Amino acid sequence: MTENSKGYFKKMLDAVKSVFTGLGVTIGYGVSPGREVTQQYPEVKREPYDRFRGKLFVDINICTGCTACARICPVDAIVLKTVRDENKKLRPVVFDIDNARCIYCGLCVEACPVDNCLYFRKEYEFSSYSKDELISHFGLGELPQPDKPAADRPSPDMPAQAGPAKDQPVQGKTDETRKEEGK
Amino acid sequence: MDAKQIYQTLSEKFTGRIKQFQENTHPASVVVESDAIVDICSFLKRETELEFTSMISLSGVDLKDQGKMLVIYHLGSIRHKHKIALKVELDRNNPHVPTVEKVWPGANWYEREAYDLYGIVFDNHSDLRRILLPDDWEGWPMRKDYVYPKRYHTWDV
Amino acid sequence: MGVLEDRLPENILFTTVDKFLNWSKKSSLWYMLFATACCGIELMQTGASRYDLDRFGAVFRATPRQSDLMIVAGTITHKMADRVKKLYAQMPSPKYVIAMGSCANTGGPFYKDSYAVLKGVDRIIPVDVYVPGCPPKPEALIEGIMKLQERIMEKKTLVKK
Amino acid sequence: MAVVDERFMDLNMGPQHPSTHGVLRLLIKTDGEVVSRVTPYIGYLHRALEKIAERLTYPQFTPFTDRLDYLASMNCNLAYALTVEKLLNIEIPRRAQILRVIMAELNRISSHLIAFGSLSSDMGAFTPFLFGIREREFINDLFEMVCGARLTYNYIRIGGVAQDIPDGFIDKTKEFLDYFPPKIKEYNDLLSYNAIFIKRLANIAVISPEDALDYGVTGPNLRASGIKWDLRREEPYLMYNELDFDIPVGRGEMGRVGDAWDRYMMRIYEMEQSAKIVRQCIDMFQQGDHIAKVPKVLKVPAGEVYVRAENPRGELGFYLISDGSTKPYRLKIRAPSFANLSIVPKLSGGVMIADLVAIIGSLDIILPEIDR
Amino acid sequence: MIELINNIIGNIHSSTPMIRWLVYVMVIVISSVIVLSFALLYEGFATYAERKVAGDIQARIGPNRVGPYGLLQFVADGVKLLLKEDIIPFYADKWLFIIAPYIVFTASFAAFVPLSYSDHVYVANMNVGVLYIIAVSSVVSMAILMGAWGSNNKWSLFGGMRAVAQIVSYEIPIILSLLAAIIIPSSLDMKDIILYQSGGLGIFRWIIFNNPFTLLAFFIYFTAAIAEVNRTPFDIPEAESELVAGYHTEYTGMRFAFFFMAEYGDMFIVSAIAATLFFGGWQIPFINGVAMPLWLRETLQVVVFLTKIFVLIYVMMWIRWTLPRLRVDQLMELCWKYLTPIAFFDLIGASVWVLLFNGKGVYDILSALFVH
Repeated sequence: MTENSKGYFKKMLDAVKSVFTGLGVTIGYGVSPGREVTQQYPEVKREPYDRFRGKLFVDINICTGCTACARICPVDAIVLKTVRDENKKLRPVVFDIDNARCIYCGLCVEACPVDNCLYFRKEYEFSSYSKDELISHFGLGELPQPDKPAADRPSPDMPAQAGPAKDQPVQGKTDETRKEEGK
Repeated sequence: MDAKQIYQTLSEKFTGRIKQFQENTHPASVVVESDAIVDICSFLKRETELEFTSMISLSGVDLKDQGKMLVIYHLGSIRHKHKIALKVELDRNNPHVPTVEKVWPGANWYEREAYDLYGIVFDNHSDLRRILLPDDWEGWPMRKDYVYPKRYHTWDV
Repeated sequence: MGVLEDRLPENILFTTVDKFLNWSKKSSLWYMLFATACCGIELMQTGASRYDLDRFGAVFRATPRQSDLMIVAGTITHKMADRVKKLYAQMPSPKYVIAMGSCANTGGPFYKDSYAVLKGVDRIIPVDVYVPGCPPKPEALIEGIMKLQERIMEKKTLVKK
Repeated sequence: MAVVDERFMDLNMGPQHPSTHGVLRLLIKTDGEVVSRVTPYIGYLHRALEKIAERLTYPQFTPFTDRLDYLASMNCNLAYALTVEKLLNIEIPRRAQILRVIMAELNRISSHLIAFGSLSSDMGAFTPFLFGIREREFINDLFEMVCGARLTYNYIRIGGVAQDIPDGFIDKTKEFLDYFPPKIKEYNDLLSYNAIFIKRLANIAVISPEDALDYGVTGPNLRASGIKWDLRREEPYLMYNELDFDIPVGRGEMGRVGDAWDRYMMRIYEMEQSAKIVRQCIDMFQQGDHIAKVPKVLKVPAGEVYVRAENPRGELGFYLISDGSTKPYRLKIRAPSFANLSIVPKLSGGVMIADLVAIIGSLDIILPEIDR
Repeated sequence: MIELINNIIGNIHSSTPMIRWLVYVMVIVISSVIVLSFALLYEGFATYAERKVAGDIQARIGPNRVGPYGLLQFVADGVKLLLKEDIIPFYADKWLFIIAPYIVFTASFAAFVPLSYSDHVYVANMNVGVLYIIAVSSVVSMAILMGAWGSNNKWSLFGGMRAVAQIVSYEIPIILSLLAAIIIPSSLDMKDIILYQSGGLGIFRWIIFNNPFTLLAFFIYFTAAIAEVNRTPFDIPEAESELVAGYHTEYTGMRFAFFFMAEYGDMFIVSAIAATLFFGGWQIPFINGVAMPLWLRETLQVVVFLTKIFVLIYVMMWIRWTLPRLRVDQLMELCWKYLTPIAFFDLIGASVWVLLFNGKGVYDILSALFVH
């Protein structure tokens, strides 16, 4: 038998052997479904760890209105407006957190000088049909000076533009562009 | 070889074309004439004592206040484990510098990036197009005086 | 279904048929394998063993032609935006979009200082559900998909609107 | 008018394609199945991170480094922190250093797991991909425990780490270290030494050491070409010089040195080594501060530095010019994948379309880092 | 079926032509409906089974929300696909694009006809059954190419070209290895082949155990058959990571479903051929069915036959979720350099065996020896 033909059969044997090794690994999982790792989400919810950075909350009653959080926020997700009340204390009248823009980095929580004033909750399931619902309003809203209405605050979101209508049939022409792409 | 020796070797070889030696940067940098950059780079790569096998990085810098643009080449040697930065000063209004693509092929993309973001033109470059931004983008965004555009195609920026 | 759509009066039979049709739509949300940035990894992990989107009948398809759901997972830049529009146009209706993560919702981290990022994917295509998070936990994405399923169940296909 | 060469077909791969690992676009000239030229188009994820850096303060930019290479956020955090600390010239507490090494190495494992998985799914085997993610979930849990996020950690800060580790973290890490090595054997049985897999990758897209250096290829891809270059050894930062670990180098086990299989295997070997490093670090633990004293308003002294660190994908460097204010004057990010990708046109003359997928997968690029 | 009618209404050959034709048409319609509904039901459950098997192997669950245990998943998928918008790309070749899926489905469905499910349950008993199936299922490659060309999409075209090359090539080892089995009963009639394998405890006279060459022939056949139905590791025509979705990239809704169902139909067919030719068809192992009432025996036979098929299908799924895929040239190499020559020598060996031992199998020879 020549060297070449030996290689021919050896290669074949090796290939078959390695294929069966691989099949051995998978059949181990195939026959014992107990090794599955799936957590059935809506029924089984894993409690997030204590430090989990979920939704941001403010205890507005102890907020001193120092605006440290709004200043450190790298994305301007916190809109904070303060006014001085009769005791010359700063009161946060508007405290909006845009959860759709927040990047959950935790810089604001660290910057907040008051304990447990600004904090993350373990809440993470708050998807919504509209972006406006994702803005949480915490502001006291009691405006000592009525000449500054709440609507005055800079709207963080521009109104969503009307995209193409839903369920619009896509036939014909739309594929021209696809063709150019060569895809 | 440490940076000082590299600088001395260079200034002996390229008399008059080396402008300055900055020791306080990390790694130490040598400011050179923009015309000489290709010669210096191929010297640095070929010379067995130096052997800067790879270009680590190439960055553009906009020094708006001084009316200058910088191109900084970070070079490193695997064999000798030393690093150095070469700096080239360019006119901010008309930044031109020869390409070092022939020395290190990897420089190709870095130069395209510097062109894309700063508008620095690399002469004799084989394929100087925008790389990160779309081809129809206007302006050089990393310049300090860049004004953000208001609209792109059919939507607001 | 083009002939019958939105034409039939509302009665028990047609409403039941409608419910059945909606049930089939919601139970088989094939999502497009479309991921741009960080959220794409979480999208993959949602489809992987621990969270297993396949439980809901949601599998990924590589081609937009066979997908029902586009999960915009990640940052959309201006350079990419045209492609997203095209991909959306290539999907056959009924089609749904989930904006996953802050970037797709509003531009997120790049809202303020970036010149290159599209500030919210809803500027170019209609979005059904916004999932907040940066990136959202896989559980949050599944919750978003379930919310979309609720919405699909409310829709009327045959019955007059 | 452009002349069309009729022998070749232009094929556009991406930006939405299952195996471009994100939004990479490759313009391919093919003659049937054989590729004659590949032109990568990048920038579909260009988010202007360098520009953002100039407009934010130093601590504010840390979360953005998470989004550089999101598979190895810890390592990116680390490299950025090291850069700023170099200018600040501050001493990092010992405990913080150990914590940083643990996090960086755990993240290296989780990043390589994705590299392993995505290459396997590119090669058509989907199961190893899910196995890889299954182990990654374990590490994600560890990270969530320590910093509250699964992917974008923002944990390693200028001066140290954000928080000290919680109770139970060490035990859980030890549990992981016991759990993980048998899984590597499983990967090898299932994939690494599979004949089809070897046939697909061995002798494909061989990067010679000279080419690798010319193009600035770093990380496991460089080591696969036979060059023993690891910044953890060559320019030890943190406390890597005290740790005992091997640097695997491509040996051409299944073909030539520097082929795709070698590049793939480097990652499997490195996962073993990283696990070893984490184990050592846990033994070295000592009490102390987790962060050095850093002023709240951080003014960085004027100067220029280029600092680099060994990321899972190669050398991540930050070139920082400070003018003494609270914001960087210029922050250039030298991304490893950027250089690693630039060698693709060189590698892919005369390969087949299926090989192209193998090349992209074995280089283990990540787009956000390339586009920045 | 005709025999069954004969039994019920007497010999129809003696009735008037009018009635005869009516009966024929009726028979054709009824049997088509029965076979079609069986095929659809099977295909639905096969997709469900595929996802469940994948789930098991990948340590997850698979569909379990839609209906009890997710059993209604395929109903939902089917109805949804019916409801989807039907897109015909603007530049497509409309007629080819539209009819291709129907041809694929018809071809795979037509192959269900000559199968013999039990002693008396079959649609048509053809004396060239095996040949017919091979002939009919070759149409698939043509139809795939039609669809791929008609889509006017480069990825589809690649997929179509690959599919044709692959299916046409692999037909050769398939036929050669089947011949090695067929020369033993020397008949192409499914029923004859199965009846030949009766006796020997219902297991030892299976053709696979007839002689070493048939054993080898089975493995060659099975490997080639996996390639014939385009499944991993030979799924290059629809390689997701290379060609997006291969030849059905442009297909939506129901048209895509036809392609999809045809794939599962083909799996059934190749497994049925293997079960018939190598594993004794509906022969019940270890039980002597002669004493049973007719209905029980028939039911048992159908169950046994389907079980054999499903075991083979499970093996195909198991292989799919384990192995990476081959490259297109390696696929051809496997066919022309390994499978075809080996199958050829195997056929010669089997023929020599038949000549030497007068068609007796190992079991016959051994039992003859021991009886003496």
